[in-house]
Amino acid sequence: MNFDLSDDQKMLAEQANKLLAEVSTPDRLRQLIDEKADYDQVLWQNLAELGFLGAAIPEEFGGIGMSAMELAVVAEEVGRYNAAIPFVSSVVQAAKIIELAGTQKQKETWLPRIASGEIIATLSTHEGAGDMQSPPLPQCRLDSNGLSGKKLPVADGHYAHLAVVTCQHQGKLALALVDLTQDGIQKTQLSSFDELRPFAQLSFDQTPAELLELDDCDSQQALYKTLNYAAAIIALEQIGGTETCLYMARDYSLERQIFGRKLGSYQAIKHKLAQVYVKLEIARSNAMYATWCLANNASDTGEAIAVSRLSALDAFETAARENLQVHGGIGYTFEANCHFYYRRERLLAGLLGGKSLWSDKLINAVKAA
Amino acid sequence: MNFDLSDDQKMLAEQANKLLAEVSTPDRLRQLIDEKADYDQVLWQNLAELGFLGAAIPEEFGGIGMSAMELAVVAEEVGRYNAAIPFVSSVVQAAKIIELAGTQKQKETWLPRIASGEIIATLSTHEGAGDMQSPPLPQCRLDSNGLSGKKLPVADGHYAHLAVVTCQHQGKLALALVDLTQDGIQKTQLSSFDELRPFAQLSFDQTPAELLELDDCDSQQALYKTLNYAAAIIALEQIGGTETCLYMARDYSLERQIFGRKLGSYQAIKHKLAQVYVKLEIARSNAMYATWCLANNASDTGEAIAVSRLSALDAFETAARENLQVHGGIGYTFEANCHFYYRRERLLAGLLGGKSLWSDKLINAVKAA
Amino acid sequence: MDFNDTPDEAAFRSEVSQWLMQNAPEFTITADTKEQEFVAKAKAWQAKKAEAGYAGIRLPKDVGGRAGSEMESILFDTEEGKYELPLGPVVGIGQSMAIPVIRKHGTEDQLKRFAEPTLKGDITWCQLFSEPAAGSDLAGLRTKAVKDGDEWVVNGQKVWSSWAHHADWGILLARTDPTVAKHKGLTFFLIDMKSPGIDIRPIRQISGESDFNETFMTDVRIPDKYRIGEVGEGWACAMTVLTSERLSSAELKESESVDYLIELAAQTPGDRGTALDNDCVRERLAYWYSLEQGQKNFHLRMLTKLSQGSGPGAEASLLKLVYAQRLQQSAGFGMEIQGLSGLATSPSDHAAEEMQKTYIWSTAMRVAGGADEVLLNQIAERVLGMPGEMRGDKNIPFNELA
Amino acid sequence: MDFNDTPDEAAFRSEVSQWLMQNAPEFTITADTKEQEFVAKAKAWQAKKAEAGYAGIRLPKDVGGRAGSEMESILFDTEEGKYELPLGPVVGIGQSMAIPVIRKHGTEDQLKRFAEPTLKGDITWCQLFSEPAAGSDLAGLRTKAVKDGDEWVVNGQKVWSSWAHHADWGILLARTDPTVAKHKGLTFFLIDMKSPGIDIRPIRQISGESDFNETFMTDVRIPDKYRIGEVGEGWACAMTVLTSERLSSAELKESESVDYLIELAAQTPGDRGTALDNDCVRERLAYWYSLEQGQKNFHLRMLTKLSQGSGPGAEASLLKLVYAQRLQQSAGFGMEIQGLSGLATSPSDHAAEEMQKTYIWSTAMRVAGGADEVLLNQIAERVLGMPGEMRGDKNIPFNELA
Repeated sequence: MNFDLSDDQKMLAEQANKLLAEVSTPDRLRQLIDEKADYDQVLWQNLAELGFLGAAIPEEFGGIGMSAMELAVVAEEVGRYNAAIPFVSSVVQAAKIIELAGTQKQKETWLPRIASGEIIATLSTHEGAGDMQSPPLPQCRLDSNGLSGKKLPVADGHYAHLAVVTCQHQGKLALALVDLTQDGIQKTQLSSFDELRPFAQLSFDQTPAELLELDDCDSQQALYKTLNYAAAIIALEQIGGTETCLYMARDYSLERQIFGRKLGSYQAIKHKLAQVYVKLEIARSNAMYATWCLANNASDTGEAIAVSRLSALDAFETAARENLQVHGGIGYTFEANCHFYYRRERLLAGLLGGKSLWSDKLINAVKAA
Repeated sequence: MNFDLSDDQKMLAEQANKLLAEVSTPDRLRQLIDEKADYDQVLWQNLAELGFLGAAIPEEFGGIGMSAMELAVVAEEVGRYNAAIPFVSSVVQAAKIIELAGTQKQKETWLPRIASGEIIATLSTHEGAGDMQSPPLPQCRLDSNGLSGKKLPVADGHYAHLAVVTCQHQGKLALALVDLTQDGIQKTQLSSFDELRPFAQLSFDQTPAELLELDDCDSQQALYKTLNYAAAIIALEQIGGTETCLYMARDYSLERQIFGRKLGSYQAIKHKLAQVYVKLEIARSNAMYATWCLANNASDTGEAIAVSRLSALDAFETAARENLQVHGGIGYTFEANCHFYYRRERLLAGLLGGKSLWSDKLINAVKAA
Repeated sequence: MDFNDTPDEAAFRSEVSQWLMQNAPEFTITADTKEQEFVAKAKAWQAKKAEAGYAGIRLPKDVGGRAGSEMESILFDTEEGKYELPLGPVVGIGQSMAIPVIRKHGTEDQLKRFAEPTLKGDITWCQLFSEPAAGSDLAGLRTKAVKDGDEWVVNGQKVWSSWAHHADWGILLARTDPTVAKHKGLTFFLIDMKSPGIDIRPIRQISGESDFNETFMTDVRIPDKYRIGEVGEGWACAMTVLTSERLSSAELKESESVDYLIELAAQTPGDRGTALDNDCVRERLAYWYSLEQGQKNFHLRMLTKLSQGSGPGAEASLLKLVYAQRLQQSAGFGMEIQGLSGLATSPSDHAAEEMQKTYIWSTAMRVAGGADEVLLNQIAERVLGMPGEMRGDKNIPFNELA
Repeated sequence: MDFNDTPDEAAFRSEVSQWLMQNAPEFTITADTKEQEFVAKAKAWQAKKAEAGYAGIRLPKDVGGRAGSEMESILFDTEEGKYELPLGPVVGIGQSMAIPVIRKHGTEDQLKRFAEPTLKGDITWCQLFSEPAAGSDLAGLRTKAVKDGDEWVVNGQKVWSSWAHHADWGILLARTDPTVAKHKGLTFFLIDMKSPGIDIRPIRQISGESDFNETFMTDVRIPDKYRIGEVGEGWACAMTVLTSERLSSAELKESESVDYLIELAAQTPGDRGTALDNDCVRERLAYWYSLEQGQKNFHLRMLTKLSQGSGPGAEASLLKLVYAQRLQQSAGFGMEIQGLSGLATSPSDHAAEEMQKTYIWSTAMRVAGGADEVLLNQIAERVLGMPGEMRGDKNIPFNELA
């Protein structure tokens, strides 16, 4: 048994860290917000050049063919610097579902272009409000006339090149692959709580689209696996964010004087941050185990991922809130850096469903075991 | 508007406080545990003599005819001193349900004897495990042959003189009045978590019993009203216990030296106890309002009682646990007084159902409003 | 204990309620009301109330008040709260901070000069207390005022002054003696916000709004007649302001209430029908509802105490503490139950947007007017009688602190 | 990262597992095993392990150990944990506290004298550290040892010594110099529990049990050869003991696990069928389950660190912190979902009784071996590098403290 990253994985983390620290600075984030940029194109380009975007895409489809563990290592750095990129949409969710459910031809067509960063892809499952374990069959429908219906919110939907869209086809759940660069798709940008991660509403009206289907592929299963996979990877993004919040708060508390003492010398602040540390390390331990399970097809993968997501949700929620609290008034200003994480935390919580949904999944998995 | 006790109510509180402080001392409680006493007969006798047992029983049935508010005032003192008496069983629950659902004759027969302390009565609704908003129809059955079936746990069941028992009668929920002093009832004392409040299992086998029914009385309604009434009164008992825990912990923290400082000078302890204080005052405010609603038949009584119970549960749970924590090792000894409240807290939580059940009631009440 | 009105209370309530029915509607605002219009309406509404004798219910008649009882003031606020009126800091700071401090620590001339125009809405106020390095530790402030003949010359920087850009006057706390311990060297002033040397810059907040300001003061001159209280009495004056602030923070926006959230959950699809059919959603909402009711009921208890003549003590701190923490949790949860739609909203989705705003705003509430941790300390020390924190600045002259 | 065994690990695991299959069953215990039988079996099992070379896996061979690796020790513990064996303080204190401290701070003679008989279960140990007025603040202890020729004369009172009434020897921390600062005046001893002047009195606990004791020492004489380390080195010795204790507290009783609670909820009737069908029950249990898994996984990370040669740091404090708090909450909740039956139990209702015991026991766990608050301080100070608490006892001679 060895519960530690390999030397190669550590080197990968270092590389990713170096790049992100240099490019994705807080001032860069402020600039992107002011410019209302869709995403950080410079960073995306850099990541593509270093091969990070194709880290977990199989070699035969233009990727590097590393495991979920390596992708998770990169995700942690993305989270640490609150990067403004379609990482989860394109290289985690869309790439995975195409890999799982696409035909050889679909994979050959799209995965290399995702890996190289040439195109940005997204996965769209939502049709309005609600956080459900078993959502109803999508209203969006694919038939011989094409794809029709509305999807919202779609991450990066107004500028992505490609979308995998959940829809109904012959009365069953199906996955449609849509080229978003074609005419006739109505795209409306939504107002996003995370100012660095944009969303859109997409309306299709007999839009040409193809089914994503391997002969024996069950769309429900592919979707389930993709969302689980994303949960495992996003947990590391949450952990990266948690760690940034923890040490940002710690550092500020050691700088700020209050009533003639360091703010960080007050037990209320010490205990608050110690509790964040505890949540962080619990989440990290669970996330490491879950990604190992994922990479090794362990029998308790589903359970381990649910555990990992629950503790990552808990850690980042507390860290993002209390980081602002420790900063006091200054944290409420745009010039401070707390707000990036305060917003991103909610986004990552909303992206794949909250505590209720994953608790349900976990208890079901434990009962089934 | 006036959100304060009246002078009469304050005097009542003082009287009750004086008696309980004198009789129901921690050493007395230890003695009762060692003697495996059913209850504190001396205290019960004293309370009877001062008229406290009949405080809320109508004058025409031998009581003093005061309102729920006055009974709540007494309950707070019972809670403050963790008294070992069948207060809730006899003068809160049994007396109330007989008052609500009994015929004139039944009330004339039993209420004066409950008010005087001559007999102890109890209300029995449980038939084994579970904490349900809508429990199934009781297995206990009353027909022309008498009452048959098992009830457990029954508070004070092995020594009480009289029980009101939920049962089914002609396929519907009914309330049976049983004289427990008659032969043929099998009584087994259970192992009680609160060593000062005993429980039993009662087995009936064609036991003579009579229905409790006013002509137009709906048993379900009477039961619902009685449990709500009890929740409002018990909230004050919980608040009394909370306050004792808070100040016991505060006093100890000001005595105990640790690392050359008073334990109570550490911010972790200060904030812990300040949070208990906040919960206490929230609970007290809600409980005062709920008992006023009850005494005045306000339209939002149901909602106010659910609110009151939820905050009383929260306050006492935190206070009982953190009181032990503040005391450290000494709190784990029988010689310290923390454990009385640590056990009583669970009992009062279990007695009428926990957070889940009352949350349900509250949301239903708010939605209906 | 009686939550019903006494006959006198009922009569007053009915009088107020009728007056409001006739007069309030034309002053009401909506979420879309623009800032300038809000300010204009706020002043006009204040004037209307003053005219009818409802502006300073507890103030004596000779300063434009009504000389009414505490309970009348409470009743008026309750009835007024039933309309969406332009209340808040624009006119509120004058009424709830400036007048009380002038009354308690100022001269009769000062009170005459400012009370009536403030009550009428002719003068609006802002608060110049906090500084970048002096928030919770307010007494650590650095803005200095130096006596020069009959005037004081003020230099320094204040922060978090809400609505300063609309205010006519400010209440200012400044250091007049750095050679004594930090609480002892402060003096309280009224400052004309149109004075030369005042530069007001909006702060870009994380909400995207800029309703708070930084106020830079460079050689601003204040005539000595606008000093409140004695030189060195500033801390006591500031405490008067903060105490009267404490009880006024219990007003909730409708979208901040748990009722609003219950409604939202009932309209959001969920696995069992709606989100409100989930037991856990019910349990959380019920818990927050009980806190919100507790806060309201505790507030009523405090008002009863007030009407009996005893002022709000440190225990009133719990009002904001309970409110702000609950607000952050419940708004965060409100976003969560909507799933991704709680985070990326269509222009028409008003509820989701309100939830987001509240979630951001709650972070300010957890800090402003006493951070959570400061309030817990106050309760522990002043209510429970536990020891104060060990301090590094006690009895040390301000200019010798590290 | 790899959670599978290496070939070497797999071979060792299989060897251990076979040996256990052959030998463990006759030593297993049940909830009904009486104290005397427990102690006898514990010693016999220890002897059995020693005979087979599994008693001190990490210890060098010359003291009866196996000179094995950290990972082998971990693997053995894991496999051993699959049987209900009489482990715990009776033999555990000797192995996990006495031998490590003797090895690190004692002489070779002392190690020879005690290591082997301890490993064989011939000598059992108790810990004499805490005192009524010295719990979290252990260095404030008052038991004194005064040198008299070649012996030390000990007077004082210790508390919370578990199983002291069965122990042959004790590890004792006593004050040998009250004129220096409190941490500096302590010395560490081995004490023969059969010595004249030792009086062991059971403490009546809130659980109704009395497995902890108070130990009164009156003029107890300890030969100087049983002193461990130098005079005044006692605090360092105690730290060695407490550090090696820290990692060993991660073993869970089955009824303390969240799995047990999930099972219980699935068997308890509820409004939607069983209690486990309530969303809120699910959400709480899932949260605690994630904490329990996190605790296990964090423990494995620590073990990996250990096997790489770096000792457990202050971060290991989080294991007990997470465990004890979760235990109290989940046991309390386990009682709640059963309603009144969780509080008044029939003799046959084993699960409800276990829940009650755990709810009581959790209060001890939140305090023993570092109270929650002490552990949080350790994490803040030693892991996050935040300032220590202001102390009133730093560098002040013990006998001058208030």
